[in-house]
Amino acid sequence: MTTSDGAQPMTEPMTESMTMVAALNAGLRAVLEDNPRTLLMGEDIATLGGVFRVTDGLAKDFGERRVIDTPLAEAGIVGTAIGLAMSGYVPIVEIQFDGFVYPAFDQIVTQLAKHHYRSGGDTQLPIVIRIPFGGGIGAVEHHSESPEAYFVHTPGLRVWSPADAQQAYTGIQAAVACPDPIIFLEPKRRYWDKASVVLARPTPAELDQMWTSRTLRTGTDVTLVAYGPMVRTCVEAAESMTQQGISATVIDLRSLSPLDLDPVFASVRQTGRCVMVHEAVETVGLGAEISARISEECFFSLEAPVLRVGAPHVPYPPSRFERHYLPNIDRVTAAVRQVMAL
Amino acid sequence: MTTSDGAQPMTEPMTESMTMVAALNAGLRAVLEDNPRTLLMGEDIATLGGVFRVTDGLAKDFGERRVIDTPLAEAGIVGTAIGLAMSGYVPIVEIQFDGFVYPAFDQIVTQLAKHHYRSGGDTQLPIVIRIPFGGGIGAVEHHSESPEAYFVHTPGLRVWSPADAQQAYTGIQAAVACPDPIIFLEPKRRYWDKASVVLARPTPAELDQMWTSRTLRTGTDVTLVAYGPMVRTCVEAAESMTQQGISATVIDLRSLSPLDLDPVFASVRQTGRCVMVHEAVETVGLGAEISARISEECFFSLEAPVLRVGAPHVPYPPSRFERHYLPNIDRVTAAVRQVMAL
Amino acid sequence: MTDVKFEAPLRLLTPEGTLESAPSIELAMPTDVLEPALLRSLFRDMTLTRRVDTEATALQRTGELGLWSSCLGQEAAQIGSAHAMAHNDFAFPTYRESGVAWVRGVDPVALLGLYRGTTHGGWNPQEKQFALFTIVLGAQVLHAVGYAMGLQRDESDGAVIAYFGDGATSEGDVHEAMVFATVQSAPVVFFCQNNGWAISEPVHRQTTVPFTQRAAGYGMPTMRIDGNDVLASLAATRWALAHTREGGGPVFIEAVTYRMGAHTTSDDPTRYRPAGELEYWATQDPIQRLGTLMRARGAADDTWFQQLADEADALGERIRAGIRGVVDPEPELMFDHVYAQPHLQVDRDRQRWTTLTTSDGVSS
Amino acid sequence: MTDVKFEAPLRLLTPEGTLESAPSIELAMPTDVLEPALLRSLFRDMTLTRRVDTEATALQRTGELGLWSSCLGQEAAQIGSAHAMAHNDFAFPTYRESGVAWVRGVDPVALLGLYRGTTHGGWNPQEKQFALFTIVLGAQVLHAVGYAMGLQRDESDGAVIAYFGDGATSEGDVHEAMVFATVQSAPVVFFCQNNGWAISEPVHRQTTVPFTQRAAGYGMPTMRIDGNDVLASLAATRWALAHTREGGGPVFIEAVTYRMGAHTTSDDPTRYRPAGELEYWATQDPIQRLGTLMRARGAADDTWFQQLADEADALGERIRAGIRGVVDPEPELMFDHVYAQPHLQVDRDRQRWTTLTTSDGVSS
Ligand SMILES: Cc1ncc(C[n+]2csc(CCOP(=O)(O)OP(=O)(O)O)c2C)c(N)n1
Ligand SMILES: Cc1ncc(C[n+]2csc(CCOP(=O)(O)OP(=O)(O)O)c2C)c(N)n1
Ligand SMILES: [Mg+2]
Ligand SMILES: [Mg+2]
Repeated sequence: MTTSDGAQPMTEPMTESMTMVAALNAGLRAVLEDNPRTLLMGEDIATLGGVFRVTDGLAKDFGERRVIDTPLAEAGIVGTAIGLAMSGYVPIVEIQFDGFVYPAFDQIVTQLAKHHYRSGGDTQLPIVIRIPFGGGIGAVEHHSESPEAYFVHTPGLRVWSPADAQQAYTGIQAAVACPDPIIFLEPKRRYWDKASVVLARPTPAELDQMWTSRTLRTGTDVTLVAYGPMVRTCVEAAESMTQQGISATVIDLRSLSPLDLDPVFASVRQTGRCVMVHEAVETVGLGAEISARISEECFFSLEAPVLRVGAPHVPYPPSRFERHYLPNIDRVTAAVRQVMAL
Repeated sequence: MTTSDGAQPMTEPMTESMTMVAALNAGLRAVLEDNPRTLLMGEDIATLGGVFRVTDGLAKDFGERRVIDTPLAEAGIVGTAIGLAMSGYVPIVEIQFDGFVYPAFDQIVTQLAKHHYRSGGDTQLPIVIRIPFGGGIGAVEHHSESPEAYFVHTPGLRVWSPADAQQAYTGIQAAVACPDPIIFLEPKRRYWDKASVVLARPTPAELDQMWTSRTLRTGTDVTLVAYGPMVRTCVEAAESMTQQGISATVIDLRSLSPLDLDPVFASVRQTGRCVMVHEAVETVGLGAEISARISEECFFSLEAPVLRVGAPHVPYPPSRFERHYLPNIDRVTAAVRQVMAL
Repeated sequence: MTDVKFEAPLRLLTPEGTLESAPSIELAMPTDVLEPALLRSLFRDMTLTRRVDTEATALQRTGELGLWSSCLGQEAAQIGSAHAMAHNDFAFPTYRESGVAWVRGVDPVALLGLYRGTTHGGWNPQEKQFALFTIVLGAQVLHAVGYAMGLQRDESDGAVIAYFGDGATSEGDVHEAMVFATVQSAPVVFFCQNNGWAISEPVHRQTTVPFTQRAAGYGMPTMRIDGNDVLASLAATRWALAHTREGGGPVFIEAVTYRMGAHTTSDDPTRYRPAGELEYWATQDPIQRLGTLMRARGAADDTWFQQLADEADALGERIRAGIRGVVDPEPELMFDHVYAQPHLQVDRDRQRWTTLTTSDGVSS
Repeated sequence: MTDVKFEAPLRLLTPEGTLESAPSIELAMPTDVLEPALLRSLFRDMTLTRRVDTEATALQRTGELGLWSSCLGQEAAQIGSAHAMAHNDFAFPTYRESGVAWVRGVDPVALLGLYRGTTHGGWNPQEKQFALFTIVLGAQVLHAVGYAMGLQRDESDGAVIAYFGDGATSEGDVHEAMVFATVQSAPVVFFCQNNGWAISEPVHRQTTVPFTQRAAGYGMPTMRIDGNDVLASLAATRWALAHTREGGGPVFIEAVTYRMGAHTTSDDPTRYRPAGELEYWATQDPIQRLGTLMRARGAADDTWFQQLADEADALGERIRAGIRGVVDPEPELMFDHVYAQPHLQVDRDRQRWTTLTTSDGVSS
């Protein structure tokens, strides 16, 4: 995977076109190689390599002591990962799908999130919880959810989401390097998107960088803010809007906790308009937080209210409805038109 | 409890000064009397009458088949309540403290919240989950939390919180009458506040009314929005601010899902300023939603950004810190001054 | 970690299609079970369940369904246990109980709605006395116990069956269900189909001892049966339902069977299934062994088997036509039934959605 | 629902303070256990644990503590098991293991910080090989198993003890912990103090059979001991730790004991405790019976007992002074340690808070 071009000089980083799945696999392989205390745990991750094959081949190469097929018990997975972390390991946990993280919610919210605080800094729990999340792949129920608001609302957790293969490769390594517990949300509808990935080990500075938001495109009329699966949607919307003479900035938050909002504020101070896009339900979602913060920080620069494009106050519907339920380019464009009209 | 004044004529509703605990007890007694399908379930609720004595005496009067001391298993309590509801019962569940609802989170979020939707309306789950919530009583950890944002973000759940004894008495009956699942959050720091309570059975119209927000005080300068434990704080803040020449409206949301925001919008359109107060962590809390909605609906009426007064991005700290952690009159007043200065 | 040691499970009908000469005393042969009409009924339901399965798998291949989770190989466990149920008993399935669904009278086309993506449900649970399929592992087991507690309070003579897999036994919910059921002495039968696998994880990832041992730890009677023996499944479940109905408290049955197909149509079992396993279990087929018995006992003749084959073909045709005839539901229906009573956020979002989809340029 | 039937638990030391004439073969008397030094050490730790308890209860009454959860009556279970631990073993307590904390060297004044409300912790878990108190029932049992999996991977000879109560056994986490421990063959001892009550709920609200039966269902060795017999507690835990350390997988011990006090200082047990129960258990006191044995065997004389009484008084004095000397932490410390690395939301909120508290008119 990391050796497609053996001829390249060592100083030149290897670049390869790969899917997000392959990039995550490469990133996990890197941390397993670099840190003998890292472990992978989850359902079907060892022999099968995960239902999405993100951990394909890792059990074979690193052994079943480090890549563990666990019993089917999510509280058990997170709870034992906490114990493993207390004993000095760095567990990287897979929850098979977004909709199955809730049995582990107590361990995540009352134990994992609080332990560093409770111990006055004595005990770090450097655990990464990987969760394929979001919809758009025609799955049955419980396989398309966006639970990020629950975690971002919870002090003590960090939350992170990659938008493309390169972000995934570097981001998973940044997550593992961080001593805090992290919910790592992988946008499953982007799993098979290919991108060119620089496969060099990230430098400490590059790892730090992953905790900031990044501006993908700079425009003058409106600021689009997104993360994970909706980043591509926003970039495409922004591109299509140029034909309508609308010039949009697109910001990928990457880190959902902490939220690095200064670049957003800076942009909104220039554009005066903002649309926040996510798949999750709007009510008390991240869009609400972004909107509130922008009001608080940029009130006098705003030409229009921050608009949110998210899911309605409805459970994730059967898959034949999902294209009506999820934000898409048209809905983003409509919201932009709406703020532009004000 | 309901018979302190036997001399009153039947047509005159009985009024009694009582604590919120006593009012809840009276409300539960009323629904147990009126509807033989109602059941109470929870830890220590029967023999002991609950750790806060909310269910005191009910097991004795209604029997252990209807007032059930369950095993110590919160997922089990909610999960079996779902089954009981499917078989035609109306379970009223007690979760002993806010911090212990998380083991039941999966049953609440993936099962209870979704079942009516999944069944296309065939199956109603009229379950009330009572949770003493919030801080301010000097308790040990996990006993002072404000988890409402998790539930309000979840379509399919209703969320409700009383601010005083009368609200508690009528509200619990409204919750039980409603065919939807309800998270009923009881502000434990107000449990022992006394108020005069009209003990008549509420009329259908009065029950419906409980799903709206109520305006406790009308002012011209600023709109204070709160619910549950912070309603009293806001009323007191508003009263004290009159001495500084500030005239505040105070709105008690009561229902957190649905949010009845029209009265809030109407008020903000007049005052131009709003402060939202809750004990919960601010990040992606209800204040964010209220702020975003006010921006969306009242943008051109706003003189200042909506400010939020909530908990910092910190787990609930040891109790010696709580008076610094929780919103109080001073912090509300400071936020009002801040919006007034703009 | 070693393989779980399997003692021989209880059985009445051997893989060769003969009656067990000395069935263990725990599992007595019900008197009516060798009635030709009952044997035919069991055979018919297993055969048609398998046909539903075959059709659904094919419909997934052609893109008519998004997914299918086959019960191929598990027909005896499902049909036998479902036949033991009285009309007012209630069953709580996972996502794999298409055989039980069939016996409960759920129309296969309705059943496939979940897998087509047109519905999360598909039938009225109260009407069929059969809960909706549940995907979150173990969650329905608690509902089953709660339902049984309801029956208890109604002084009904109904009882409940909770279906779940070997993998699901590890979930906390299943434990809590057993705690509640034993403490409340609820009329519920825990029916665990141990089909050898939880996706790619073999049983020894969940336990080092038979599941019956674990269940016995809660203080309830348990039976470990040959899950490919429809007579054992029927007899054991009958015994269990009678026991629990009469106030004996919960009973646990482990039906040792095998998932002959992939976990779902998304799965590739060749990545984990050891060589020879499928071949071994092919010799244990539940339908074939019952057919052999029926022929030997003259319970059915060639004509009857041919009629059944024709019936299966007709069912296949009906399912294909039914599924192809399903039109996608109107998009705005997604806003219905979030709550039983109006909810302002749903109303507002529906309103915004309608405005958007009817305004220019925005495809819904 | 009937009371759980208690078979006689294993014991070495009778309530009368004599040695059991024929201790069951499962529980062999350790060779060194009757060494006077060891007996004195056990007696001392139980006595001082009780003193901590008395002081804490008194401090709560005077308002110095917000709450206290006493282990009165459970000293033998805690001190015996804690004495069985090697230095590099690790224990995971609930909120009631003040006896274990004492043996692990946690300073009582530090321990009381949690109950005073100055800290959620109070000691460095790594240093004491003793995790923080855990209030969420059952949560720590999974941590214990995970820690044991870590020791396993380190090829360490350490082992782990997970403490939990009778009530907590119903929580899904405890089940999942047993599943993980048996499947992974983790070096962990499950030590359940069955003290008869979970707040107001008697044991029969959690089970209809002994907890050892439930644990045996997972396929691990179990022992049911007299939890008021410190020698039994020590011997059983030693056996269990040795067994698990040598790769034998998890072991379950149920220590049958009694909560002589209220659940916590907020509780009023007179609302639910049946008449006579407390009186019966008063005859089972763990400290008294060991004292009788020691005097009978000449393991300690009056002078020694007097010295210990003085030591206890001194400890009491030290605790009272210590607690009264505790000053409330600086308010801004509440922002520390939410994360190990800087976090923008915490920084911003700290900043806002500081601005507010230093601006006019706003008391922090
Ligand atoms: C709580 C939860 N975790 C994970 C999953 C993903 N998942 C679906 S089926 C399955 C395997 C279940 O195995 P088993 O219980 O043996 O049932 P079988 O599929 O073999 O019938 C898994 C892990 C889930 N549906 N729910
Ligand atoms: C998950 C959870 N639910 C409820 C509680 C409230 N609670 C605290 S202690 C307790 C009783 C525990 O009983 P047991 O496990 O027997 O331990 P004991 O207190 O008797 O030592 C309860 C219900 C809690 N702490 N955690
Ligand atoms: Mg299986
Ligand atoms: Mg107890």
